[in-house]
Amino acid sequence: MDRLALDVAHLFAGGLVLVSFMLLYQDRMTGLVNNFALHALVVSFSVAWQAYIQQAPHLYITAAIALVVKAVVIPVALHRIVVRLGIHRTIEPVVGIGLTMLAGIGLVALSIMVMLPITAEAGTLAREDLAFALSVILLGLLMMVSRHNAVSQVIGFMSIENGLILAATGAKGMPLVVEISVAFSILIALIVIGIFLFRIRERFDTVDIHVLHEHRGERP
Amino acid sequence: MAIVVDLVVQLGQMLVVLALAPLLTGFVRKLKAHLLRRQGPPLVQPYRDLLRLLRKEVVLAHSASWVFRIAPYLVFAATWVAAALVPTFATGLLFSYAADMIAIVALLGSARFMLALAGLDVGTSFGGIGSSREMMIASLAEPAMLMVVFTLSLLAGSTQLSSIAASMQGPDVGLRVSLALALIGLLMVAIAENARIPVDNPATHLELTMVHEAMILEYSGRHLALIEVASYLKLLLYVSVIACVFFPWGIAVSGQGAAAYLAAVVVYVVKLAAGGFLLAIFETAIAKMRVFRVPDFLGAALMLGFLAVLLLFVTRAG
Amino acid sequence: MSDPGSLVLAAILAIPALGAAVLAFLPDDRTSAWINALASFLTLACALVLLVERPAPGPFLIVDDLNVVFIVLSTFVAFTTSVFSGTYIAHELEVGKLTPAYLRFYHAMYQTLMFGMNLALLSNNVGLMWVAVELATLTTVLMVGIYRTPAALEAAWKYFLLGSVGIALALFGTILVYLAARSVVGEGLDAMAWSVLVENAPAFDPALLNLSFVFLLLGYGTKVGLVPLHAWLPDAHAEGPTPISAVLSGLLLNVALFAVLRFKTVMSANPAALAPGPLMVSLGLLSVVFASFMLYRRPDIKRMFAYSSIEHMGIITFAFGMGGPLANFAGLLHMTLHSLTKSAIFFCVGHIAQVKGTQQISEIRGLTVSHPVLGWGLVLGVVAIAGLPPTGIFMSEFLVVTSTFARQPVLALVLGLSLLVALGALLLRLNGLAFGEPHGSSEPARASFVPVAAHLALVLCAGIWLPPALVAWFQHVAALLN
Amino acid sequence: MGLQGLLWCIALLLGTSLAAAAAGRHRRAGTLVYAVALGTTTVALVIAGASLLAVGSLGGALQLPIGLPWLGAHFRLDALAAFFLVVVNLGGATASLYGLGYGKHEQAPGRVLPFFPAFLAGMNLVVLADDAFTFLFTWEFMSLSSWALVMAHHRERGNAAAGYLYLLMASFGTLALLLAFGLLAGPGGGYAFSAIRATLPSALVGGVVLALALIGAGSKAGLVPLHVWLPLAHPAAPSHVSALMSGVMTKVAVYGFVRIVFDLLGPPHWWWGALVPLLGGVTALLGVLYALMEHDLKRLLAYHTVENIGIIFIGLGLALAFRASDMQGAAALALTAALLHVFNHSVFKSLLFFGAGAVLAATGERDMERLGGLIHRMPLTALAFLIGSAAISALPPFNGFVSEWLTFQAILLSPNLPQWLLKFLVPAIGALLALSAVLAAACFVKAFGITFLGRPRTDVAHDAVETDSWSIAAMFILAAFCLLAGILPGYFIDALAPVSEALTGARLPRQNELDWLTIVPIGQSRSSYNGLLLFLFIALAALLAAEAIHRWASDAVRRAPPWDCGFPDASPITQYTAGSFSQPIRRVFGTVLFRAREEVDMPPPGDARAARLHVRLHDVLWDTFYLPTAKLVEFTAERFNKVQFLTIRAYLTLVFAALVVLLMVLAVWQ
Repeated sequence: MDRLALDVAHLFAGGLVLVSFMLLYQDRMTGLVNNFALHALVVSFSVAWQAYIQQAPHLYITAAIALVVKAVVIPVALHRIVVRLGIHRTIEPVVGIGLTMLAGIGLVALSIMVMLPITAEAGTLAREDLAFALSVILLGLLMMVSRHNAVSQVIGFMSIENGLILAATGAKGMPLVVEISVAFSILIALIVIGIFLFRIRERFDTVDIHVLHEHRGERP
Repeated sequence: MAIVVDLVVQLGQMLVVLALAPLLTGFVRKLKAHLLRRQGPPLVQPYRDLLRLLRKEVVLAHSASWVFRIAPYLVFAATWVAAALVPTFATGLLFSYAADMIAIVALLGSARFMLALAGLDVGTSFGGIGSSREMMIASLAEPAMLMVVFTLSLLAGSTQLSSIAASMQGPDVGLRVSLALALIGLLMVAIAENARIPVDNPATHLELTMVHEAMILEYSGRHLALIEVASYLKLLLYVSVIACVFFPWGIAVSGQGAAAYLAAVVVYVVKLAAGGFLLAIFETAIAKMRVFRVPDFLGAALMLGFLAVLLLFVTRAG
Repeated sequence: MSDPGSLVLAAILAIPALGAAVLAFLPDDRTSAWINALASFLTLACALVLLVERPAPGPFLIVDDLNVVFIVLSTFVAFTTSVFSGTYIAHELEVGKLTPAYLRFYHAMYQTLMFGMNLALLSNNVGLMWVAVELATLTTVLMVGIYRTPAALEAAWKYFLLGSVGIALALFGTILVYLAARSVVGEGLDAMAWSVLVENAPAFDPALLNLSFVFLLLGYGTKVGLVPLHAWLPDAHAEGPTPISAVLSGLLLNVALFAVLRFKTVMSANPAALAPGPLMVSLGLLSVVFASFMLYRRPDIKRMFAYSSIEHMGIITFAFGMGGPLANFAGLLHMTLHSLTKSAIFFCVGHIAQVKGTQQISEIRGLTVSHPVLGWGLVLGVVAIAGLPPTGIFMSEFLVVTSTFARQPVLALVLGLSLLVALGALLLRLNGLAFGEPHGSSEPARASFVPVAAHLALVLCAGIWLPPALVAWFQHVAALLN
Repeated sequence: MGLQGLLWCIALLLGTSLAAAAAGRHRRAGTLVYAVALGTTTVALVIAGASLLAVGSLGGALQLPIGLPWLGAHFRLDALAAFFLVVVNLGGATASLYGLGYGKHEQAPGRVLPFFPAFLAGMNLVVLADDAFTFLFTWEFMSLSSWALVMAHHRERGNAAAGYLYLLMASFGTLALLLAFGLLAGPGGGYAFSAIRATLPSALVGGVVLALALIGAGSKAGLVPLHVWLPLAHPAAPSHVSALMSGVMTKVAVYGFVRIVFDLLGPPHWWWGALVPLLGGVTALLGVLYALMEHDLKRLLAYHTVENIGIIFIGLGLALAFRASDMQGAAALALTAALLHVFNHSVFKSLLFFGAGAVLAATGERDMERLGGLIHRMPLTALAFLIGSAAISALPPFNGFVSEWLTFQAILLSPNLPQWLLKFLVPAIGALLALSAVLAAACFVKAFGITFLGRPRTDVAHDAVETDSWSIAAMFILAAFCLLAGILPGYFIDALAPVSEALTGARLPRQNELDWLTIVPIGQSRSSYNGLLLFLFIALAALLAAEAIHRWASDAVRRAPPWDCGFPDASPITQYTAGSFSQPIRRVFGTVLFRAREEVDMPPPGDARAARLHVRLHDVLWDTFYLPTAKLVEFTAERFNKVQFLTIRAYLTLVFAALVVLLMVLAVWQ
């Protein structure tokens, strides 16, 4: 039973990493959004599973939040935005897909290396999950820095949040404070992003950061 | 008792130098004239000039200030005191410890300072030329002089002229390279300081070549007389310094009888004559150089003096 | 929650929260400014009580030697800033840079910000502190963007993106700390309480601690504005309203650094964990060097002082990284004095910019002639921030440099020289700003000089005499940080 | 007793400056401030003098609960401190006296009055400080208050830049001292001087500390090549402040050097004695050469400060050399010479700056080329200035000569040193000293001659009026000191005995009971000097001559236009100018050192335009040390500045990179 639990947890965590790679690979806006929905879906499953094996009912709430907000609401909203801004065109990654992938693999390796020395006494479950979570976070960061477009940056950011949830739930018995704060922060994040996209659209006709950073202070 | 003798000697020396100074200058002039196949003025001409000048009234420029008027007296006084402190025919002067060799050099410096100011006082262009060139020459001559002083005092272990003279008479001195260098340096300095050829021409009347004469161009009457005396004294002083340091033989030491003193005076006069003779020959033999060659001349003197100091260490080490 | 201390503690958090709620629904701007100041003042009063009446540490809140000074400091600066902000905002309304609607938002946010910072300082819980810091950050994001000029939006957007990445990193670090603690302390709240963490730190898994510290340093370091995580800071300072610049430099940076310190105590309590010193030293030194050279090319006065804030945060981080009783003491002292001085400077700068109608250094000249009080205030502030006596910052810099030079001569030399470079830049600008022929409008400024005077007086006094109680607290904390 | 009294005086000064800051604009404020300053500094002067002459009886140490909390502020009054307090407060008192009159010409008293007493207090505090923190705190406070005074006339061209350079260099020096004390105190932070004395630093540490002390104190005293700020900043301040900065503050810097190197640092190494005098000699020569090229009266004086600081450092360095090879007597001689010169220079430099201030107040001109003939208008000022000039030119019977004579005597003791380098080096330094002394004389012939003598070159010079009586009183008090210290040096040397005993373990033989008040530093047969006799001789001879001539020869005087080789009444512009006066020396020394170039632009025939002579001077030191530094900072700032203008994504990348790097470090570490 316990082995099975572990394997399933790994399955989900590993799946999340895989989806992150798909996000990196994805270079169409709509595809990106759908991919992110999938990402959120996997997270919610993994959280639910953790809730089940840890007999921690409060985690179901987190799972639900993840499922509803990030797998459904946000993708829909983002679709709206994308459609309204009319950016279905392919978004060019900064460096070639291949390179990005290589970098991603490197990051995963790095995160595993960093996690290895942690004593098993901290709980194998925690350790493996942490390794995967860290790689998800790093991949999200990589996505943020490798994309021009604000929407895809937001998605990258939210994939980081997913990684965090994975880690938080992996940490057994972590008080509810954290999950709430995560959800809370994402909520605020969405609001603020929304406001910003809105205002930005109000002033420019795109959310491409190239246009934005024309207006930073002290132009040379 | 000894104090009294010393006092007498001191006063005697002061009067002697004052009395002999014009004579030396007259002697040099006479010699130069003879060397140039000229008759030349009589030996006592300087005395006559001085007396005449003293009797004349002073013509003072409108723009002259009190500096201009007190300068001659100060210059005269400083030079006289300096000359009085050099052992001429006797060491162990009463006040010889009032100023050692460095102080004597500095006293002459004071005199020059006042004179240079006087040159600027009336506010004419020639006075300026004189002062500025005088200071330029001095700025090289005095360090050279001090280097010579270093050599001597390092050798004698003292900056007191009397002690130096004493130790020069001593047996352990012997002949040294550095002494020779010092002598040459001192001679060059003396020539420069006394405004002799080749540095300056005391007899010139072409303004642009004058240094010392340009500085005192505005002076007349008793002021001029005092300045002339001062320059005579200066020449005498340098000759006496050279004599007492490098040819210290025959100087009377304090405590000896009156006879010894008389002999010393005679010897001293002979030394002066010799010095004047050499100076006259040198001056007639050489031509005046351009003002801006003077730094090279004096720079050489400075280098010689410094070399003398360094060689001193080498010989000491050996 | 019965003893007076706990009540006061609750009040410190409750007053700003209530204030925020009230101000959010108050239409009249004049009174709202007053209410803002009043709420801040009440908070300050409660904080002062803490100096004498110290409640027992609870599961969520704690008052100890480390945070008691900073809570008083932050409430004090919050109060003076609110006074300053009253006059400042009035002028902004006149010239129409702000509408009453936005003003309501502004005041509500101001109190929310205070709430967040006080909570962060007082919290005895890693997670709670994290929440509080993020709350404070997000409110400032909104306030920076309040002018809605493209530049302001750009600044806010930059701040938001970098800030939220910081959020994420810090959270991950926090989780790791919890994991490290869990295996020793057991699951539940205890595993996140400072008091418990510090006690049991020696038994924690060093590897986990190391990893967590990396993330926490970067996460909270983003808020501190350490190079290379600093990018948001100058623009946020320059484009937002000046009171917010003052609060940012004076308080928020301190709060973030405070969080790092908390974790450093845990780290240094564990012998097996890698020493956090080298990391902090290198980040700090990098910040100092970078910022002091950046000072030269700044045409915008507020942006210049923002860079100076980066420089000073670097000095403080460096000091704590060096460790040792002297350096730690110096770091704490420097935190306190810097927030006082820098906010005072921003008060002056705010009024100056309003009077002259520009933030361009090149267009402000001869202030000591045209506006003597503002001008000399600025001179004094810059002299203080440059670390010249008789101001207190000289003492902290003296301690840092001397104590470092005996141990790490090269580091001290680099630090000292870059301090000199910074001094050069500040004086160069000061020459233009305060001296020479006056330029631009010379109408008398309707300014509130009391906050400036109060801050500078404190800084001056600190240079000559420090209250023994403060010294005792600092020395205890300094010992704790080793 | 003594120390408390001094501290009360300082407190009073600080209070005065606060009061002045409050009521600086009041009409009578100036008089009050200067009066209080005068009174306080006089009291302090008396206390310091008493404790110097009666050693220990008034000395002592005490500790105030301020400054570093766990250390407190230590203050101590020993012989060295007492001597420098005498220098500081003598300068302070005379400056205040002068200020009573001169302050009335001040346009912006609000910018001077608050800082003047603070400056005095700062200098006193530095000398009294007995722990590293208090020392540096007060040291920098002194710099800061004087900076404020330099910025008093910030609207005049170049003053702001001067103040900037000044404060920057001052902070640089403070940084050096900071590091030095860091080394001396050690990581434990034993900042009290007593603790520092207790520990004996290693040879390496000693060397580093010496270098740092040279940089720190030297940058404040104006040691070449750290002197560049001095000739800009000192003249920029009001004249009585210039006098204080040049005459006194530089001495406080010297005090810092002596305190650190002689007192705290323990036994010296012989190469210190080679480095310091060499620096001193170079400084002396360069300082006077700079001065000769200068036509701005106050700036010329400032450059002479550089020169005299060089002379002082020669003495100090020799003392180090002698101490290093256990020649206490010689060390005492060199140190006494240096300290005596400290006193002398503070006296005549203040006097000269007062004179320059009087000229400035009377004519509004600092440029000598636009002055001249002032001796007729301002005879008293001229007399005082003349005495000062003679003193600074080291002419007997004034005080400047005594200290330089002692320095020469110390140099002449160098052959007994065991190190060959020193044997050869020290006489060379002697040559430098001699050269600079004579050049100083030349420079002051120029300064006094062009400014006061001759005929006025401009109307302002022609219409000048004698300055007020306060200023004249201040000047003549100092002039009296110049003469007294020149003709009665024995007393001053004996007063310095406790200092040299404390620092070198030996003292000069007692001077003041020798007959005729001769001074004999080593031995009667070796060398002796008697200023009193010389003075009397000269005076007597001069009076005698005058009396005799006036009685038996003529005393008639006829006024007439100048003869000038027959050129009729030429206009004043045909006089020699400062530039033309220094031309020969410029040709001799300047062509290499300053890359001096002279260009004559001669109008073509038939053009009525006047021919012009342009002289171009370069400051080689500035070009070699300072410009490159400035360029380097510029360059780096330019490079770093690009980081301000990246895209948000680039910034995110930075964060990302930082994270990855740290993780890698961690991975490698474990």
